[in-house]
Amino acid sequence: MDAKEIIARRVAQELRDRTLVNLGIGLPTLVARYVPEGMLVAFQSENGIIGFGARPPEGMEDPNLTDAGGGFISALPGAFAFDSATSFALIRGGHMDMTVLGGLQVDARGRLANWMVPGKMVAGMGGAMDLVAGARRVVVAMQHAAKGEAKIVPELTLPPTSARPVSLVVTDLAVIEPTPQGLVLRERAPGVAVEEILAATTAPLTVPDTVPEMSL
Amino acid sequence: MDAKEIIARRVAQELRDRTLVNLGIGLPTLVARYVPEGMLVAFQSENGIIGFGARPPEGMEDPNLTDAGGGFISALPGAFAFDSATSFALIRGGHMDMTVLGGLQVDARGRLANWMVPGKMVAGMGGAMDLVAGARRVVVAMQHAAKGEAKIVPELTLPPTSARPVSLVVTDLAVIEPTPQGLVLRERAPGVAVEEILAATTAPLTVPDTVPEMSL
Amino acid sequence: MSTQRKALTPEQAAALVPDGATVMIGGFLGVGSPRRVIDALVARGAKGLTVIGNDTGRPELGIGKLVVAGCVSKVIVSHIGTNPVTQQKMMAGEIAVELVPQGTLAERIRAGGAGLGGILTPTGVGTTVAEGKQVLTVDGRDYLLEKPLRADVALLHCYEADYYANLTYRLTAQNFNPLMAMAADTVIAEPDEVVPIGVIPPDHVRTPGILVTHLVERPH
Amino acid sequence: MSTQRKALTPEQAAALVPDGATVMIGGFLGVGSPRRVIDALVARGAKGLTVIGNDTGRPELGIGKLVVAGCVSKVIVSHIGTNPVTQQKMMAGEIAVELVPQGTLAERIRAGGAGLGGILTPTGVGTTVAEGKQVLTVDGRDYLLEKPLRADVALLHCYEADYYANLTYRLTAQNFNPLMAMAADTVIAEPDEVVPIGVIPPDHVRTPGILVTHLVERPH
Repeated sequence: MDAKEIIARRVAQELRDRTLVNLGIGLPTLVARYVPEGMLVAFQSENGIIGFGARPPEGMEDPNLTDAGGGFISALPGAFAFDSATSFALIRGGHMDMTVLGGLQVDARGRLANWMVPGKMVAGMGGAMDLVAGARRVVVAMQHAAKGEAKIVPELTLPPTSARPVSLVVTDLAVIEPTPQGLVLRERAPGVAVEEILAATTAPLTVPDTVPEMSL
Repeated sequence: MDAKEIIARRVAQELRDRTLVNLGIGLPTLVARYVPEGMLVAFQSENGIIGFGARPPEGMEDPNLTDAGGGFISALPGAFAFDSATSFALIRGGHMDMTVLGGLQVDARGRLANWMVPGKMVAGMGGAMDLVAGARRVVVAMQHAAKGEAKIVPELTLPPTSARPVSLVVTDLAVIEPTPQGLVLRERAPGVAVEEILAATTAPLTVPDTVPEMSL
Repeated sequence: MSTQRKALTPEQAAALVPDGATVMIGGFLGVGSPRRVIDALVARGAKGLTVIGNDTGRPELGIGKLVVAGCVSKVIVSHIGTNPVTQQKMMAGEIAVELVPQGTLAERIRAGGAGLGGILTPTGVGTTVAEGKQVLTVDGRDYLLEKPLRADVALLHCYEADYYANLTYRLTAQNFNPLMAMAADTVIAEPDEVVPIGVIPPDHVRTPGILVTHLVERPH
Repeated sequence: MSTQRKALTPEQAAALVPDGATVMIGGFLGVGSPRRVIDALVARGAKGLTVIGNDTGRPELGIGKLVVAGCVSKVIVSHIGTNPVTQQKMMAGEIAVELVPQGTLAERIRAGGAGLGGILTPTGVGTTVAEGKQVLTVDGRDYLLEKPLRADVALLHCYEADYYANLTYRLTAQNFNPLMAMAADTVIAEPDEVVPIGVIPPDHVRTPGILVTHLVERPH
């Protein structure tokens, strides 16, 4: 199982029946592959649809039906299409049960940075700031470290996406929960030792007596 | 021609081709009968439709299609149905070319009162405050006086509908235009003398050298 | 998608509205109001409701029925002129009336559903509506800060529903219904017709099923 | 209803967009963007546009084409990550980029069209987005006051139009189009299909013709 699959499978365990969920572009999108059997999750794509399905076969794509990354999708029975004001009314208004977002950094207070690296890369926040401000649960899905550099840090060095702390961080090494007392290590990836996680994390990390392995 | 017909016919002369117009409940509704030949006016009913027509024949009414007074209407080809937020976005956003409203009082500054009489009658403002705040032109269509009591007064004694002055007042006796210098008498109803109008008006009224008769 | 719903009887729906609750009710002079649930609330003898809606209908129509039956202790509406009973009860101190301009009412409900802290509107500046409210000047023009409205329960009428509770509305029966669908903790929709999932095209759905907590059965 | 419109060619439509104008352009990564009018603007060599839209597309897609062709001096968007040319031009000082959270962008455009003086949103509090903005506390929670956005011209894509210019949108090609239709002085709609008046039911129209000043002909 590669890093991305570990992350996507573990995040999928956070899904709950009959909820509305937004998956960010990139890694978070993979979560949709691992919805537990028999569970009904409504996925929103913030460009304007709830209830979308897989990419249609070659030649059967609709140019007016794409996900937020611009990829072709299909519509499931009972889908709902809407404009951008409605899209973010759903997000900001507390109707979004969970969002899964990629991350560049998370700090000891649980704050997320994911939209720019000053002087290097400006992507723009897209819908991320609204999602972090409005979704009931915010799950960050990201690699634990980038090219040897820690992404879970004492204090953000990149511009924050929101002042609000995220609910959970899932990486290829660990599951970490931001709490008012700081970050707590909740789970280890299969075969990963606590020491390895601590070595790859520069933020202070509370380690409970038992840190179970992810059950994927 | 009775008082109401005089008012409705004269207000209809204020209609312009290819405009969006809202007619208030009651007397203003009559204006729709006198749209000049060949002119295309889109009437909005603030409960949710643009492009409505006459009451259908007995037995052919649709319980889901009424005007703002609750009367049955029909939909013309090219009609548009919408919710209350859209309705007032159209009104408040400057998309309404003209509104015609009933009035209880208009004062020397052109301010309108039309939604309550303290201690006696509380109707509520309905959409009137939004219409007076948002429509490009506000025309008041009302009887000049009520049971011998002047309705065009120096200063409102009833709660105002808006701080913004209205554009024009059309009564069964006169057409009066509020200006920064006060109320100006623009026209007389057929057969009505200027003295008669002044006697029925307690607000100061500027009388130009010539006050033409309404041409109905 | 949320799973398929079992449709409730109007009586079961009315039982979900606790006495003393704040209740949004769709409709404009009764058009687009959930008539069967309103009748069931009257039959149950609901008490102490705060009702948010466009108007208080007529004595025999829409929200007016609840006012006449003594179910209501307060209304937040734009108009009461078509229901003399509301005015009588107001004068007698039996019911509190908060009047809100219709467009402001629509935006306040929308703000409640959209997670906005408020909106700035020119409507009501310089009138009694402005009393006690903050006035903000933006680019030289004065606006009232109007706060969001939310409710415990929203009672909607719709035209079609599918069994996910995706809803469509019809002509002028739409009015406040789609706004209220977003602004309450419990959302109950009373449809004229219920259709299988997939029958309503995605572009024709106006309220998604994920917002609706309960569906009332179609009329017999 | 406004009278029937003569449909314009994309070139005629592009001629209605003055150099230096502020232009809203519908679409999300090019989906729901008025492609033919964009191509005509590029062909004309439009200059100095301030473009308000969701994103700057890709170099060969949507608003990206205008950026690459040098038509644009400023963009007000939520995202530029899919178009490296925008970032290069920004670094080189050839284009100004104002980034706005997507939901805030939608509400600001909506406010511009709805005559609101602004809206209060929790989005962006405690971030660089809050810089220079008023923070208001409503019922104990902090919100940013975000001001309305309007434009000289809105360029829309739609699915169907009738000859009153009543518009419908399709699936995810809807996005910002109906909001922008209300927020500009000149509104130009590029339809995939034009149908006779009366063909689109009143409940399916999403933008009324009275908001649309010009209609582009259907594609050949």
